[in-house]
Amino acid sequence: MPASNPHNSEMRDLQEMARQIRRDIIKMLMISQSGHSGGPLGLADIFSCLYFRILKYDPSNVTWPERDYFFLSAGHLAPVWYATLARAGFYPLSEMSTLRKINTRLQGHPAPWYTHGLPGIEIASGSLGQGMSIAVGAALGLRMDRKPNHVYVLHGDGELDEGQVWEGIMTAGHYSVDNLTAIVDRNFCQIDNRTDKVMELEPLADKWRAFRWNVIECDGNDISDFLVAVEEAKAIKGKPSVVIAKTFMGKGVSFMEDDYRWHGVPPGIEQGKQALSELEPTKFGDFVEFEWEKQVAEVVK
Amino acid sequence: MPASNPHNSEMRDLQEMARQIRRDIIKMLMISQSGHSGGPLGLADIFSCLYFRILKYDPSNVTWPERDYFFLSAGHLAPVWYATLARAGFYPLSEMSTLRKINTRLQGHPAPWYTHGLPGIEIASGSLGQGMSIAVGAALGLRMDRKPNHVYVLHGDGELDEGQVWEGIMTAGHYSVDNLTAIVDRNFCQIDNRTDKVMELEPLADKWRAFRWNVIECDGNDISDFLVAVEEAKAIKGKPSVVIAKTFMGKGVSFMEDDYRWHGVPPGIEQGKQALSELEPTKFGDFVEFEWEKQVAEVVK
Amino acid sequence: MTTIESKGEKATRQGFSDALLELGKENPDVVVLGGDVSGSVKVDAFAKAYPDRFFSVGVAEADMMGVAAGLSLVGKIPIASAYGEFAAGRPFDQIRQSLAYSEMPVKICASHCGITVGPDGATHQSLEDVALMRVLPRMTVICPCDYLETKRAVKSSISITKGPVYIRFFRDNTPMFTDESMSFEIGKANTLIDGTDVTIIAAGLQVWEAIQAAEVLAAERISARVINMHTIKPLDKKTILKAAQETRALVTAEDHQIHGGLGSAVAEYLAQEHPTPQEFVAVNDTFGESGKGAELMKKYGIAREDIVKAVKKVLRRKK
Amino acid sequence: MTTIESKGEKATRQGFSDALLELGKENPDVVVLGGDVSGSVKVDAFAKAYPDRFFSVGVAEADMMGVAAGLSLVGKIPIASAYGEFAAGRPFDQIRQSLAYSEMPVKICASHCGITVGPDGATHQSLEDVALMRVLPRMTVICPCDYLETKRAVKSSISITKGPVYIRFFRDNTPMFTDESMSFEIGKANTLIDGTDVTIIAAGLQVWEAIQAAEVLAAERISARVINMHTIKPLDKKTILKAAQETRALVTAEDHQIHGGLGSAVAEYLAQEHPTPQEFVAVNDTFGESGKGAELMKKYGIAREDIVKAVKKVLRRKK
Ligand SMILES: Cc1ncc(C[n+]2csc(CCOP(=O)(O)OP(=O)(O)O)c2C)c(N)n1
Ligand SMILES: Cc1ncc(C[n+]2csc(CCOP(=O)(O)OP(=O)(O)O)c2C)c(N)n1
Ligand SMILES: [Mg+2]
Ligand SMILES: [Mg+2]
Repeated sequence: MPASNPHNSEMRDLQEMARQIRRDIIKMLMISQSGHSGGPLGLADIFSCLYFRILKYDPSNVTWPERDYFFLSAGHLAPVWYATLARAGFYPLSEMSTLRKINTRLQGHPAPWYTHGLPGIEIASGSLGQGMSIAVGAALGLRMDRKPNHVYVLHGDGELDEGQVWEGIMTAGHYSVDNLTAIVDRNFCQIDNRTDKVMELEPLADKWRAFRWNVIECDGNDISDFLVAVEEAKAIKGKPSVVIAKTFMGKGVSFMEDDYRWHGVPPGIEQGKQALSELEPTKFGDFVEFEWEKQVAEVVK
Repeated sequence: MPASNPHNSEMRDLQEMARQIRRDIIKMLMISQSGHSGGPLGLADIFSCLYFRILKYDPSNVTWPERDYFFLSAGHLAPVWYATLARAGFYPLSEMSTLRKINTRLQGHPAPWYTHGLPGIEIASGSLGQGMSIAVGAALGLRMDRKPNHVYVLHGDGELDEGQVWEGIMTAGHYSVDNLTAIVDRNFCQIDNRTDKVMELEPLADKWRAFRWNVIECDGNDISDFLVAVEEAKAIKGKPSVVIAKTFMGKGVSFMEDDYRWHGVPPGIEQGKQALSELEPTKFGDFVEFEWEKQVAEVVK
Repeated sequence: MTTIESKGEKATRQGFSDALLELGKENPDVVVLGGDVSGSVKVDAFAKAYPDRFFSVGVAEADMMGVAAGLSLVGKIPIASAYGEFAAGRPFDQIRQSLAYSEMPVKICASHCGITVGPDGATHQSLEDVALMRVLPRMTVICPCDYLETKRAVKSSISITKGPVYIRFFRDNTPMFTDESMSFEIGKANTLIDGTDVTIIAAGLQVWEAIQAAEVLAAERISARVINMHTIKPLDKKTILKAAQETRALVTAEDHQIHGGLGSAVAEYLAQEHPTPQEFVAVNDTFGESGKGAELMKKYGIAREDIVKAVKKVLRRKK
Repeated sequence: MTTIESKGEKATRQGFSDALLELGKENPDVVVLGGDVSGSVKVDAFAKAYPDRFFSVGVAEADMMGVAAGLSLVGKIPIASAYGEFAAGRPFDQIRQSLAYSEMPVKICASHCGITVGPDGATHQSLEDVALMRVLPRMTVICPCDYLETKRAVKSSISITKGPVYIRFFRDNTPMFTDESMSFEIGKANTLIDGTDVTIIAAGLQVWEAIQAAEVLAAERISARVINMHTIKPLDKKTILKAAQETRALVTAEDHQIHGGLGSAVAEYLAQEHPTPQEFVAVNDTFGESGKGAELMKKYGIAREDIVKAVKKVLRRKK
């Protein structure tokens, strides 16, 4: 592992951070009482890996030319990103309590730092299906200039219903952009139902392969499995790679797990308390920040 | 072969009709001096098969409830359709001379009969990528009512760059609509260049398979090969089928064959004469209609 | 001044949902398309009642419009449902070619329109949809003002057999103030309050705001006519002209961009017929943001107070 | 009256092409995206001169806008090229979110706009693009009138570093009548002919028609001011207001739908500032059809004679 990530955390810390991120997601949503629980919780492990081990970035300099580019195409997953960006030092933890409130930088769907969004966010998302094309453009531009930065884009599985994603996938395959790694949050859930009920995606790996991509499948709730997958993806030359990461929607909260009905609703206060109790920090987790905890305390009581 | 097609022509007649259609395309374009040569010429064999052997229709009753539905998604291929519709009796041959002229029913891109287009045209096309979705909708509606009508949709290969096509393909796979047959005009050419230069589509058959389709590949300039392919396609139950028909752009005209630069330009008068001489009717071809030939004669001289 | 009262609150999208159930019962040809937002746009009740007549197309709005066109071609009456931005902006070219140019009588039912959709933020706040749909030939555009009117609009739209209809509704619960005794006819505006000094022409949620504004104004002895312009295309020109002639000052109010929407339609028409001072209550050429619907209405200048202010401004310009 | 002469004919899209070559030379960050219509939209010369800076994305306009956004993010200056309908309508939501809301300085260069594109027919006649682009916040919309102005517009657009620019041009060869001695500034209209009785505000190909109409009118002793409104957003309000105050009657002329375009922008503004009789020379809420550009201009009412007629009509309404 190159020491380029500012944390380069060890496995146990990544796990602990994932748990911390989950707690933050729950707290944010309890306060906002609006927003998406299921997808974000399922992605906490992946975001922990991305920001505490994989990505190259400098939270105090968001335009650092050597940074890696990360695009969250499925913008509704914002809560996991926001929690991670806070924990990674892009903005104060206490600001998490402003999620979805008027004048916030934590917009319901991600807005970039140079408009009214958070530092670390490169471009807007929320209207599904647009991130792949953007990632391909960034990868092509970087390659043109022989720059070593890597580009990551994360898609929901339901999001893959959008044709524009396949346009972008085709373009990436056509140009063999190997400085691009896509991650699919394969939780088999979308809003209306499970993915096979709403729109069957299988055989999903075959689809990407037929679009000239290298495909790696892994368990997106298993940190070591995911890290290996991403390492493999980056090592493959001459093709873009996709990591199809199987996750569970609502992971970590018993009553949300693998239930598509948690796609877009926040936990109520009692549900939130229950969730937090299931996500008790271990001894390794000592990421408390007082202002944020105070705000949470006001709602949780 | 069921005797449902009003012609149900034999092989030699189909070949002759294809040649006739090619002659009509050349003549139309010589007169209009605007429109697409390459794709339409490459498709003459397929259109001959469709309208003189495969499709169920009644040219004097375009809303006949038992008709098959044919959608030309790649609307720029209109000239081959127009020539075929004229030969199949949907409208007078002499009207072919109005192609792309003001007040014509032979619009530059197909318009339906109930607006300002030709009988036999069900819906507008021209903006690429929309026909698959329409075909899926029609197929679903017919299946709902347990109707036996079959639905056909024809796409250009370059057209498959459009993401909406993959949305429709995915929907068809999801619903296993087997009353739908897609035909891809695989001529490896689009406007700017050959398809692998503009946007690589290969492995194309794998793509469709990964989207839950049955794939049949054939030579789209070989009438018997194409007929077998379509028969096979219709026989497959439980999945939609696609016939990937390899054709040559500009087929039948030596100086146009397999050259993408003929995608969208008409032959000049001298070129047209040369083309017509290469497409001399055989003794089986006796489809002359005087008004049409008179109009042609005025231009050809 | 007639007082118009709210008889409780319900969401306009609920009116859509209830209309669908009735249509489903009355007409076996009615089919509904869902784009993975069935619960929010409230087509889930129809999907449950008539599972064979509900088609999920996944998150694929372009495909949805084409599938609807195909269903229409074989004799069905398709209702395509999505959030406003993804119902109008995302599949614009598909709507243009496969529905409008092809004259397909598909109903495009768009929920979660306007800035009032709130916390989801700018990407989900459809503020351009009326402008987009209105500029398409052969399109009908309706923006009902409350639960009942939405229900009636959706039900009446079935009678349009040539060309698509775009119907715009909203997420939040809002006052119910129309009743069956009022007429509802597509293309025919309803004058809710008579007035002589100024006319407020509103659509959608802004109709209720306009009524409230008129009450405030009445207390200040300003007599405001309030017109519910539920159909934005075709425009009820007669009613507008009469108002322009009689009150000689207008305010338009809508949860939409200032450019291209209802205000624009009124201004275009009057410039050709009877130029009249007009103020626009609308989102002023900016994207929205997260927040509560009511907060955003205030921040972005489309609340009742903004209508009151606009009325006063236009009265100063009146000749 | 000043006479404005045509110094030969060239297509506006050729001005785009030539501008690209110069930009390519001047600025190594300029990159061009092609959607399989490189020859028609005339980006082929750039592609040949700078193959490493040209990206073919296939027939995939939605993808094109996203790829452009990504290139922009890493410091490139992307020029996305397509036919009008497929540049504006097809990828509307992508332009909205990834370019306008995200403030990406991408240039969307749209050729083959308007009904004058001719024989291709309605599906290719982009008559709604100005309406669509104009309603987007943070967007600049330019519609140059001839070869040189197009070249200057494209070159000037590079200086806009925040938010996208939409530039609209046409297929056919048309008169060249602007020259380097005239100023060209985005957002600043050019008054080409001074006049006192009426003002014709035109954009794109209609500017030349307006000049011709003014000559016809001059012969009938009607003094028509002609304004070249090359930038439709931001609108040059000052010039419009002055014309409205001084001539008290306006005609707008554009190769676009009557709703939502230049005429609409002018009417919206004047309704708020200075209501003025206005006639619209535009395609009257209908789709086009195949035919020659000149034939269609006549049939659909956007030729110089229609401008003359509109002037006479608006003069009868003048107060
Ligand atoms: C273009 C567009 N259409 C519809 C939506 C509404 N929407 C938001 S999330 C979502 C489901 C996406 O499913 P998936 O990507 O699997 O996310 P998950 O449910 O797993 O979080 C939909 C349809 C949207 N945001 N954008
Ligand atoms: C949405 C859209 N984008 C672009 C075009 C312009 N266009 C017309 S045909 C064509 C190429 C299509 O290639 P293919 O389908 O292979 O047709 P062929 O060249 O083989 O006739 C393009 C880009 C269009 N008609 N519609
Ligand atoms: Mg999912
Ligand atoms: Mg081809």
